[in-house]
Amino acid sequence: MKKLPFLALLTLLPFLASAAPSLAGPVKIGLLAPLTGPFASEGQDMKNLVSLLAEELNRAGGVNGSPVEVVVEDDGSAPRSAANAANRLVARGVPVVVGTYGSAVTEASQEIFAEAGIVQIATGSTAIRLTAKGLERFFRTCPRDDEQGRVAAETIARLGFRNIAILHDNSVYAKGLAEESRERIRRKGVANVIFYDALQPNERDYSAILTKLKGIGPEAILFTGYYTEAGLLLRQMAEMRWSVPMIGGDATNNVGLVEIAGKAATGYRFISPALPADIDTPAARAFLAAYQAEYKTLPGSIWPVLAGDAFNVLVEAIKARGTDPGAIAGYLHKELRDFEGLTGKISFDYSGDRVGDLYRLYEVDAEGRFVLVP
Amino acid sequence: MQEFLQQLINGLAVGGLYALIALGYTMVYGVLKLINFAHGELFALGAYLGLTLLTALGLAGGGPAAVALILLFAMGLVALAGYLLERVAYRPLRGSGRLTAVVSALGASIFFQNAMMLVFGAKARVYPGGILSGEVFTLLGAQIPATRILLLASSLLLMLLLYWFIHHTRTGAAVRAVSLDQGAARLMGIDVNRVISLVFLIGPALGAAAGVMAGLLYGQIKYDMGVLYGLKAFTAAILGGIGNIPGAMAGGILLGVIEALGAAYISIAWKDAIAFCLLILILIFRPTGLLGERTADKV
Amino acid sequence: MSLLSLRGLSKSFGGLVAVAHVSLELEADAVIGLIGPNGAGKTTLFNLITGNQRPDSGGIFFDGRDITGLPTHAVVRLGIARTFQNIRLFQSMSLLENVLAGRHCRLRAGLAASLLRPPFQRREERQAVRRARDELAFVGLEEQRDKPAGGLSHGSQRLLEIARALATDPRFLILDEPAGGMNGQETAALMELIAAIRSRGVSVLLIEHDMNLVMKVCRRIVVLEYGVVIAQGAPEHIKRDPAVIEAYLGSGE
Amino acid sequence: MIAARRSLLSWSAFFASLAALPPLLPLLGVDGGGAVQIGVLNDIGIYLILALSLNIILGHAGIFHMGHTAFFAVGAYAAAILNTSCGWPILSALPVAGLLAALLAFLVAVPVIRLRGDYLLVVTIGVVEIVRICLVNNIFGLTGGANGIAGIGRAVILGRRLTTPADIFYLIWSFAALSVLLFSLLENSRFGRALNYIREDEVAAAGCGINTGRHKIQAFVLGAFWAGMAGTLFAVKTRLVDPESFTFSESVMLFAIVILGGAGSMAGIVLGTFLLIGLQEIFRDFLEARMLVFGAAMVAMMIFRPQGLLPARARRYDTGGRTGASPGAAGREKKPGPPAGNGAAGT
Repeated sequence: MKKLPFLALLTLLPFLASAAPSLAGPVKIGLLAPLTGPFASEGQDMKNLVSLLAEELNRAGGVNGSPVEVVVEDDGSAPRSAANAANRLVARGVPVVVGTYGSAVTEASQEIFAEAGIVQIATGSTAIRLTAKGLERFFRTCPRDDEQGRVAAETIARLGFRNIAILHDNSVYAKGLAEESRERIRRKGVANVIFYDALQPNERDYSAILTKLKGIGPEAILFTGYYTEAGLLLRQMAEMRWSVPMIGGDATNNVGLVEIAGKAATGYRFISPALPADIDTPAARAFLAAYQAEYKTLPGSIWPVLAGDAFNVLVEAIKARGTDPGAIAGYLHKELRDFEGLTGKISFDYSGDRVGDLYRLYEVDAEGRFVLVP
Repeated sequence: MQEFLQQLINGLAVGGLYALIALGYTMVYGVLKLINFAHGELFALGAYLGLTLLTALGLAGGGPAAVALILLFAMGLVALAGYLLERVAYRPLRGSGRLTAVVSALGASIFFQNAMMLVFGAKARVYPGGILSGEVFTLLGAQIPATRILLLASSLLLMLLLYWFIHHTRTGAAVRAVSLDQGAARLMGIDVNRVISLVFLIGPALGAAAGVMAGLLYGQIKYDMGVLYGLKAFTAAILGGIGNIPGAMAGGILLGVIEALGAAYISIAWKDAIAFCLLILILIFRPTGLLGERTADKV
Repeated sequence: MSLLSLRGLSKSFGGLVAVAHVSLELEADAVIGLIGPNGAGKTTLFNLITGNQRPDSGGIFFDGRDITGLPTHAVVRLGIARTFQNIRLFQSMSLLENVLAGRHCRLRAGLAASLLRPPFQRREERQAVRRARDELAFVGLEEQRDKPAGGLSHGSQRLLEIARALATDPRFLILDEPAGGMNGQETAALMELIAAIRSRGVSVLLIEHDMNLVMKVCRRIVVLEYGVVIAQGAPEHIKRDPAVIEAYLGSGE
Repeated sequence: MIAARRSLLSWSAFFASLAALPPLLPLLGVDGGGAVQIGVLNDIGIYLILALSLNIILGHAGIFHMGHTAFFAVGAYAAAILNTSCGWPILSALPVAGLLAALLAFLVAVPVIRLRGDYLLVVTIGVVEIVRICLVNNIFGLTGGANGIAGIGRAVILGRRLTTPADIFYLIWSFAALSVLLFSLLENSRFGRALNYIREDEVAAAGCGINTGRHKIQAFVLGAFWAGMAGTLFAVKTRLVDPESFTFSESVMLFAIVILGGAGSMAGIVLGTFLLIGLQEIFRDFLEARMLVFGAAMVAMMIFRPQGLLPARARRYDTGGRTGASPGAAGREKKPGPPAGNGAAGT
């Protein structure tokens, strides 16, 4: 028992030691990303992509004469670890932060950054309420769920389906999108939602669900979850010899979908912000080539690219206004207009949401390529 | 009726997979009275090793020989991993309390999972398509893909082999003796350590077979896939009566069927909750699982 | 009136009849022996009395009260304590704590009293510890009170079980093979101890294979074979009973 | 008594040195005024309270319970709902959150408590999963589904709003200190002993007149009650509750803390919590390999300290004066009278 206080302090020592004092020098840009946990693949791509951008920038002389240092912290794909990671970024003295992916995870970090006066640009958190809190220094490069829901409803109207099934996976993102879409579809009288339920992500056998759906007989399925489940659904539909059009959200924008579903992916449609390949700027094309050269593969999805864009606009703002967070936020709100990003033109509105019509409809062709539907 | 039949078959196929994994839990439990929480990870490892050989040898063309080869390869290597796991993480803890070993197993599970993430990447990996036949049979109006039949048949075959081995060979009798009473088995001249090592070869090998089959059938594998399957299979083993080999088979199949029917007739989102509620109800009325456990608490 | 009476008790496991229609009257202030060949149903009969198992039919009455099917802890509270054939001590706990376990059912402090520690709780704890120590002294283990029970010799473990049972303030004590694993010297001491227990006003029912012990300490002996009482009476009477000699003594000794 | 006083002293020293940290850290020149360290300590504090409450169930009564997060979740959600929907001050939800968790525990425990070890383990795992699925599926329209419940109000104590991590730190660690005090009283009592007897040998415990079923249910319900209150503190700290915070893996972590620290040993559990939660933070420098190292460390710790880091120590009793040696059965001259009370010390 006597040893107890001593032991506890001993366990505390490493925390104290790890917090080295900050020195003036490089411009620090924080990156909060899920390096471990369920979203690890997105987070690791985010880290790779942002590091590469920083490297290229430093090779070209950095920003305002100083090199850029990316300070990475792992949010562990969970709110609790994200709060601690956010505290660490604050302690490491970053004026601006890129990230993070999951909405609930971002939410856990929001207040900490806000209290420290840090500018945060989320990259994959589409939940509406994040920008509804009136936080002056919070932005995001990804669109909101309601925007995507609107586009989903319009797409279904355009394609002329009357009876549709909506399937989500109970995650914050997928459920939010499913609810938004159902609301819009109902309100506009676009179609009848004859089925609405959630599958369990991470399972591999969805035959029970598909059998049930087949019995109900929708004209199309709107799946709002992630690409792995979408790929499995397509593959197993083909195995059952059941072909019904399936439409997905932007979380299915991942080459992994075609790898999983193979030929069964042909004809699958999804809505998503424009792909880097469809952004016809030399900078975007050059960067993707560099990425391919460095990591032997393209980014798995659109989300790491959105993290890259967050990094780019922050650098742009620092070039213009220095590293004062207040000045950066002001610049992003009022002065940054139609910045040429990797995902198209970027501007932010008064609440920090990205402005502009970002969503496009894509279709998978017979070769497994994602083709823009005009 | 047709839909019911279809769902039954869906459930049987999933249940076959659960049963195969559950055997690993139940056999280890039999000899060590330990829930090997790292078993789910060994299942995932099997899936990855199968894919590794498949791509390394360029066997994507398929054929039964290729399938058999990767199956044996993955089973062999994972058996080795299981053996090492027991030597490193469990054997030093023999005799120091069951809960101690459980925590070691939980640590091993975290270790394996993250090792796979580092080695094979955090992204889902994909088995190339076209290895198995894409045929679909029709039975009483229900559509049954050939792959499901293959899955069910091969898991049944492996289970029967195991059953035969346990009940009709000398080594199998030794495994049974150690499960029943370790002390007595030792007195009878059985090398208990050897039996335990053997169980840690067989159980993980079956798990690896399940992993390869899951990879071939579903195409997509991920480093953390063992968590969910492990939990389900462990539940199935308990449902059937842990330590009881036919119990694990019955429990696995039953769990698969309950899930499929729950999803079909009650709710998809609630199906796991339904399965767990049923499990709790069954345990209230049969406190040692459906087929019972083979131990007695003498007063 | 007898202290404990069993009326037509039966219990079977699967197809095996362990106890068949046993009726017995066990009087107060006596040491009674229960003997019989292995598998005669002696321990099952004990388990039925102490509520470890439920009888299929029949009734158990203690001091005129029907205790059939009562849970073990309630039976103990009423004044029947027991020891176990395969010793069941709290191995890693000290001797003193083992005996304190027996005091449990005579103490009143609940959750609230444990947290608030009112005077009555402190007093009863103090008294319980003292009593436990005295019971250890009674069986001759007081010196080792702070050692873990698992470290004791087999014979001492049996004595500790007796001390623990005595701490519950029993009126009726059931000993399942108390001399099992004891040497001659220990057995002799045990015989004295049983007499002393009797003189504390506690009735004793014991199963024992050591015929010497049984014949010496028991006032009355009951013989069980295949779950049926085949004889009962004073030791001299049992020794001469032809059925007993046939079934038990004749075959073994 | 002396031992008890010494342990009281060590605990006071421990909590006092912790209490000095928030003002001390900025003086030591720690970056950001020690917000990182305080944040981690707040997590550790909540885990400690949970682990101490699980210790009653798992460590003392030996009930294989791997579903403690279920009760934690019920407490956290109850507090969040009472605060956001009914406008209760968050801290006044504390007892209600505890009671609701206790009620759930009671309903679960009554039918299943007699199940043996591993069967109970899977039932408790099932309960966590069922609770999580209920939360995700927005049961009764109360839990907000996968989004959870945001916008929980700040806690107010005596007119002071708790806004900084240091404020929360004092709240959580005061509660942790209270938990240590109450649970140590409980451990060293008739109730605590009874749980240990049950853990060691249930049949023998019943044979000593202990109502094993009732005690196990009491332990289960009490542990759940405390976990429910810890849930409220969690809601105060994060001001957002969502299903992802209450997964099975959190239960696993708590289970590991209790066993690894030393079942039934509060000092061990404090150390275990600091290590298991703290290590995850320290290993951050390994980035992707963080959890790999953590898993290996868990296995290694069990191998090197199979009885736990600081195993529980035997209780000490004040047995008064010593009676004379009593070889054989000779001690029985000092015959204790049958009922309690008159077995006065001999000397």
